[in-house]
Amino acid sequence: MPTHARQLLVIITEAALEKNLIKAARQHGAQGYTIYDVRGGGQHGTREDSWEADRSIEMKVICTQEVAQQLSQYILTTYCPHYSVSMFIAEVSVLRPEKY
Amino acid sequence: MPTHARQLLVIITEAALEKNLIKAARQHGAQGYTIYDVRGGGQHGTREDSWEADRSIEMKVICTQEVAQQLSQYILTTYCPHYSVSMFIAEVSVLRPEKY
Amino acid sequence: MPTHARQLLVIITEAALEKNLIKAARQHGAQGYTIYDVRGGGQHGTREDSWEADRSIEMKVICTQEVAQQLSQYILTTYCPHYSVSMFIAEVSVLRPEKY
Amino acid sequence: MDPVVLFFLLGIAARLLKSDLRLPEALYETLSIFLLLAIGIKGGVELAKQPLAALAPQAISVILMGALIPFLLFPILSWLGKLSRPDAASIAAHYGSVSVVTFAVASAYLLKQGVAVEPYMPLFVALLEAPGIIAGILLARSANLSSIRWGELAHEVFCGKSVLLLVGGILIGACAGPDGIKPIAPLFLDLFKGVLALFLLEMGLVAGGRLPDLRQAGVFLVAFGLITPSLLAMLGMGVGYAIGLTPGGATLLACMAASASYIAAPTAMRIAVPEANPALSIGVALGITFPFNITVGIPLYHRLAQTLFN
Amino acid sequence: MDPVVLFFLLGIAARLLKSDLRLPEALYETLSIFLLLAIGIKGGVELAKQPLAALAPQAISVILMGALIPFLLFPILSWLGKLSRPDAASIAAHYGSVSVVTFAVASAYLLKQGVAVEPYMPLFVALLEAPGIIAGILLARSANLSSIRWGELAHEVFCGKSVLLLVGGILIGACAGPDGIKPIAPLFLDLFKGVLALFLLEMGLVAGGRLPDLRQAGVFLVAFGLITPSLLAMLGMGVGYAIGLTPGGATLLACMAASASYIAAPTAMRIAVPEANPALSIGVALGITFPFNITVGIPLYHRLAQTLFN
Amino acid sequence: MDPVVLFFLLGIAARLLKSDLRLPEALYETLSIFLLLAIGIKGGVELAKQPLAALAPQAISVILMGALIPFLLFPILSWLGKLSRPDAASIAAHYGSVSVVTFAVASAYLLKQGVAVEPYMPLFVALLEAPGIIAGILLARSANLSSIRWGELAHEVFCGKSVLLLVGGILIGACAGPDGIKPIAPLFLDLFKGVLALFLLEMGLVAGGRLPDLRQAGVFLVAFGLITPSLLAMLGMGVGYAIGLTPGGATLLACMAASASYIAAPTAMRIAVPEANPALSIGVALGITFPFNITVGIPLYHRLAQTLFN
Ligand SMILES: Nc1ncnc2c1ncn2[C@@H]1O[C@H](COP(=O)(O)O)[C@@H](O)[C@H]1O
Ligand SMILES: Nc1ncnc2c1ncn2[C@@H]1O[C@H](COP(=O)(O)O)[C@@H](O)[C@H]1O
Ligand SMILES: Nc1ncnc2c1ncn2[C@@H]1O[C@H](COP(=O)(O)O)[C@@H](O)[C@H]1O
Ligand code: NA
Ligand code: NA
Ligand code: NA
Repeated sequence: MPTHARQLLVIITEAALEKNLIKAARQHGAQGYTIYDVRGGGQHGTREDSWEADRSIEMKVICTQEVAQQLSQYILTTYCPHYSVSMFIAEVSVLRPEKY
Repeated sequence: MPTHARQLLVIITEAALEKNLIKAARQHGAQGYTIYDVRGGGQHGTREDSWEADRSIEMKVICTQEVAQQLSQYILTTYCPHYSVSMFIAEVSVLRPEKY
Repeated sequence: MPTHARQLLVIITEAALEKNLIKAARQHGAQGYTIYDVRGGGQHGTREDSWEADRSIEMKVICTQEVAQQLSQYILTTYCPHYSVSMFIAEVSVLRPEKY
Repeated sequence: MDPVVLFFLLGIAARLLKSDLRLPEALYETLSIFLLLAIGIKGGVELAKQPLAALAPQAISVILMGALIPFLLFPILSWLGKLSRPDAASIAAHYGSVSVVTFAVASAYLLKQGVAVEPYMPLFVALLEAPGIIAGILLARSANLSSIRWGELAHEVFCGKSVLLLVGGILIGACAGPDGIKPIAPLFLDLFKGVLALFLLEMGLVAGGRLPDLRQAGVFLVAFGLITPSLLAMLGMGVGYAIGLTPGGATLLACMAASASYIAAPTAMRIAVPEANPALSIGVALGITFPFNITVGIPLYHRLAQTLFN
Repeated sequence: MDPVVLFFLLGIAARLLKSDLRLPEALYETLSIFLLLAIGIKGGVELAKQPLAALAPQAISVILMGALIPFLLFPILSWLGKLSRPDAASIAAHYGSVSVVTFAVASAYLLKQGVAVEPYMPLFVALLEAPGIIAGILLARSANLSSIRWGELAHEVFCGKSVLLLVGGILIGACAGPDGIKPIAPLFLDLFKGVLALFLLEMGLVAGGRLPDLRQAGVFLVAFGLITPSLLAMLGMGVGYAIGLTPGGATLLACMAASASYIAAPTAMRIAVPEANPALSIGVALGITFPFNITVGIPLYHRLAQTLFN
Repeated sequence: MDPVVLFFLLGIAARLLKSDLRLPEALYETLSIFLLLAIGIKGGVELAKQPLAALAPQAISVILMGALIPFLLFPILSWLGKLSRPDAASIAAHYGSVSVVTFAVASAYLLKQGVAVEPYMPLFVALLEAPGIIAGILLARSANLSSIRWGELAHEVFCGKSVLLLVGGILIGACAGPDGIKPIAPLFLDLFKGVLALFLLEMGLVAGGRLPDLRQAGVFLVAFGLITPSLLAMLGMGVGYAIGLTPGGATLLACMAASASYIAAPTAMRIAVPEANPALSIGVALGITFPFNITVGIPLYHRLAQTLFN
């Protein structure tokens, strides 16, 4: 079965941004997303509390390279200056190219 | 230290399939699996509720290319027609090849 | 926008090691980490209970190849002999190289 | 209006207002474990006083009723509703099984009205969980009965969370008896109604989120979800009358018949009949029938019982 | 000392001792949902007995007070404290809004002291959530008011979890009335103080974790966090006196004015004013003002009221 | 049989039936936080009335007993059981420490039997958490004592969740006193037994999941898990007698001695003695000794006390 190259964009950030990121992903052409709650630490200190202002999420978007590039660029300029954000992109392959 | 190439198969799907997927993974030769609860959205709408019929899981299997291919193929034909399923494969490297 | 190659080190292990792993990551030069709770199974049986001694975590570290190599090596020799540990490394790209 | 129903409406309102209110998944699970155990315990305490053998004929009638309902609804759904076999069978299975929360709201309603009920009704809830689901699977797979894995299915249904907690609660209540239960009564009995209220808040959130599914469902299913409960209630009341229940007991059995499962059935059908579209069955069961029953249905069936039994 | 305050101190101690004690996130969320609903219900039950129209002038005064506070604090923060516009506005917004838990601790304190309060005070909590936040956003964006998305903001504030649960609780309480509420009272009323204690344990853990932030905040902010509450309390008490509250009611309003929000405000400001550093506003609100209020402030404001009103 | 034990059996049954029943992790954590706090508070309230200094000799005896137990069990485990040094030391440490839930079940049992106990027994639970663990680590590392990081170890044990919540609860209870505790009593005291029941349901699920581990453990360990508790109970009862406890208090101390820790010890040993196989220690502690104690042991030790003290 042939596989198709796609990119996996992963965004780790403050839980407060969840709604905005979903909207941004859809607007930039992503056909889906997956989110879960994480804890962690980085430049802005540790974020490990159960309290709302201290929650982090990780968001995964499988998409074409184009969407990944534009979406990550948008997040970089819109959210990275003021929010705790970690982002990376990995090369992945999928079986149903029309879905992503 | 030499590293060894393996594949990481990631399956995002309905929580109802958890038991079946674990069984399928074992039957296709996977030596382990990791699961956690996620929320998300895609072609079949958003799945974000705490209610049982609306839960999603993400399952990771580190395995040889062969196992990844057969397992993903099996899931594609068995579950993708009727369930919300997202799948992708990434190339990873491991230190203990006998474990995966 | 240029992207920069980094490595993503993923460690799946017993929850009891969380504090130690965070410390080890920092000591080996990682600038951040992300953790969440998982369940799973492998050589040492299934780890699926809500009970403290049976919890597992997954830890992600985005870092340079050097850090990934040294940290994974350290974990391999320090923790793998006596603890349930799964580890793999993936190639990823990031936008802000100074952060990782 | 009963405050627990107000919690349900608050949940629906929160969804329609697109509020960010969410109950944590762990709370949802905790509340449902609590309710199942508490319902079982309450019934078990009373059961200890009953000669169990005397219940056998009633129990069998109730089981048969649960198994019959899907066979009655399936033709309506597939001929009148033009639904595919899997969809018709899956929806029929939901109505054959029972909604534990509808039962709880109905019990609370009757208690408030001062209507006596047979103390062993929770046993019937446990008995009604499975037969409707099994009947629905038979209907969906009737072309190919040999493909059903009976062992797995039986295990899933009888060792599933709901039946296990209900039956476990009944056994604990029966073994401990009224005195033995006293030390745990402040949690399992006194808090029952409040926990039910919180659970209904969550059900309101879920049901509110299901309303868009109804567009997929179409006019037929909406009408089906509004009309069927009353017809099933009459069936339940008839069975209750026939097996000699009190008016209160018959009303409760009517509510069980009229209700559609949203815990055991969706999970079981998703695995057993994957071709069925869950948005249809869950949309109509949770978006229409559940709200109908807890707001309009329960008082209606109660009035019906008063008329019929006098 | 009230045991609920001891739970708070235990939480702080656990953090300072670097204990691994953590309350699960789902418990934190559950407790906060419970408290908001219970406060609303308690107020709603009493509200049913009031002629609502008579409250309108009081309600408007309270809303204006909430909107005024940020405008009073902003110049102090930006001129005296030399804070950037976003930071000053964000901190001001936190103090303009209200801390539900401070209100709950104050109510419990007055109850224990045998001081009567107006039964509709929870309504004022709901009213005070939003105005301070909106005023703070206006201050932060005053250079560019057209950039504020009013629709989104209004939705976020009025359909946010806190306002929705408070108002929902009030409506449920008012509809159900004292008798209707009885079956759910064992959960929502009897357990209230215990749940508040558990929540304060969690608040102690969070506040203890915020103490390092205070190093970032500097001397000015620490002093601000210690002095401001008493000044705002006097404002609140004056308003309470002016609108004709009893001494108890005025004390409660003083506590609301003196308290800084740590649920609604941080979330809203994070989205609306991203340039503001949340470590500053949360550090001072939770690390200084909250502990000050629940240990020293509440009794102090109460004594003040006794002096003023006699 | 006490209903809380029935909940435990329900949990075991659910596991053996391979039911999908799971308690959410957050519920497990919440229940255990609740139990530790509540046990502490109950003890603390009574402690306020005691001259504390008078307890010192008793307290020291109890600590010594906890530290002694691993030294007694280690030779049996390593010589008779042919277990490796880390495994023998780790298992010994589990029995040196204490199971809070066994204590709670025993307290409830004695309460039901109308047997009076010293009100400060929860203090002994807190005291017994650590010494056995430290002794076990000493045994495991005796070849290389300098490798033990005492600072870290002390911090882990004394600031760990269990000790912190027990001691915190005791302090809160002692500061607040019987009157101060009243408003939080409906949560922390009235619900105690019900929460204990739920927790035992979870313990049953966990213990049931540990039964396969026993195959790894072998016949020796199963016998060890069945016989040791009674021997340790006699030791505990002797100490209780020697330090002048009432028969009830001595029974409780016997239960503590006979019980094996499954919260503090597994976590501490996993870090301090990684070479030990946790399946062995947890399998025998939770799969054998815990069920033995709560079903057979507690009544047995109670009868023993009646014989001894008369
Ligand atoms: N090097 C890293 N590896 C993995 N996760 C990271 C890393 N750096 C930051 N993160 C995650 O991203 C969040 C925000 O990062 P920061 O903005 O650097 O504080 C942290 O709380 C972590 O969860
Ligand atoms: N493009 C995507 N990227 C990440 N996750 C996705 C994507 N598409 C779907 N998913 C996840 O897979 C689940 C099922 O997808 P679907 O079948 O498309 O509804 C969704 O609920 C998401 O959690
Ligand atoms: N092949 C695998 N793929 C994904 N996760 C694995 C795999 N093997 C082990 N794991 C995870 O790592 C944990 C420890 O593995 P083990 O030491 O093999 O028991 C398991 O509980 C799983 O969560
Ligand atoms: Na039904
Ligand atoms: Na305020
Ligand atoms: Na012991």
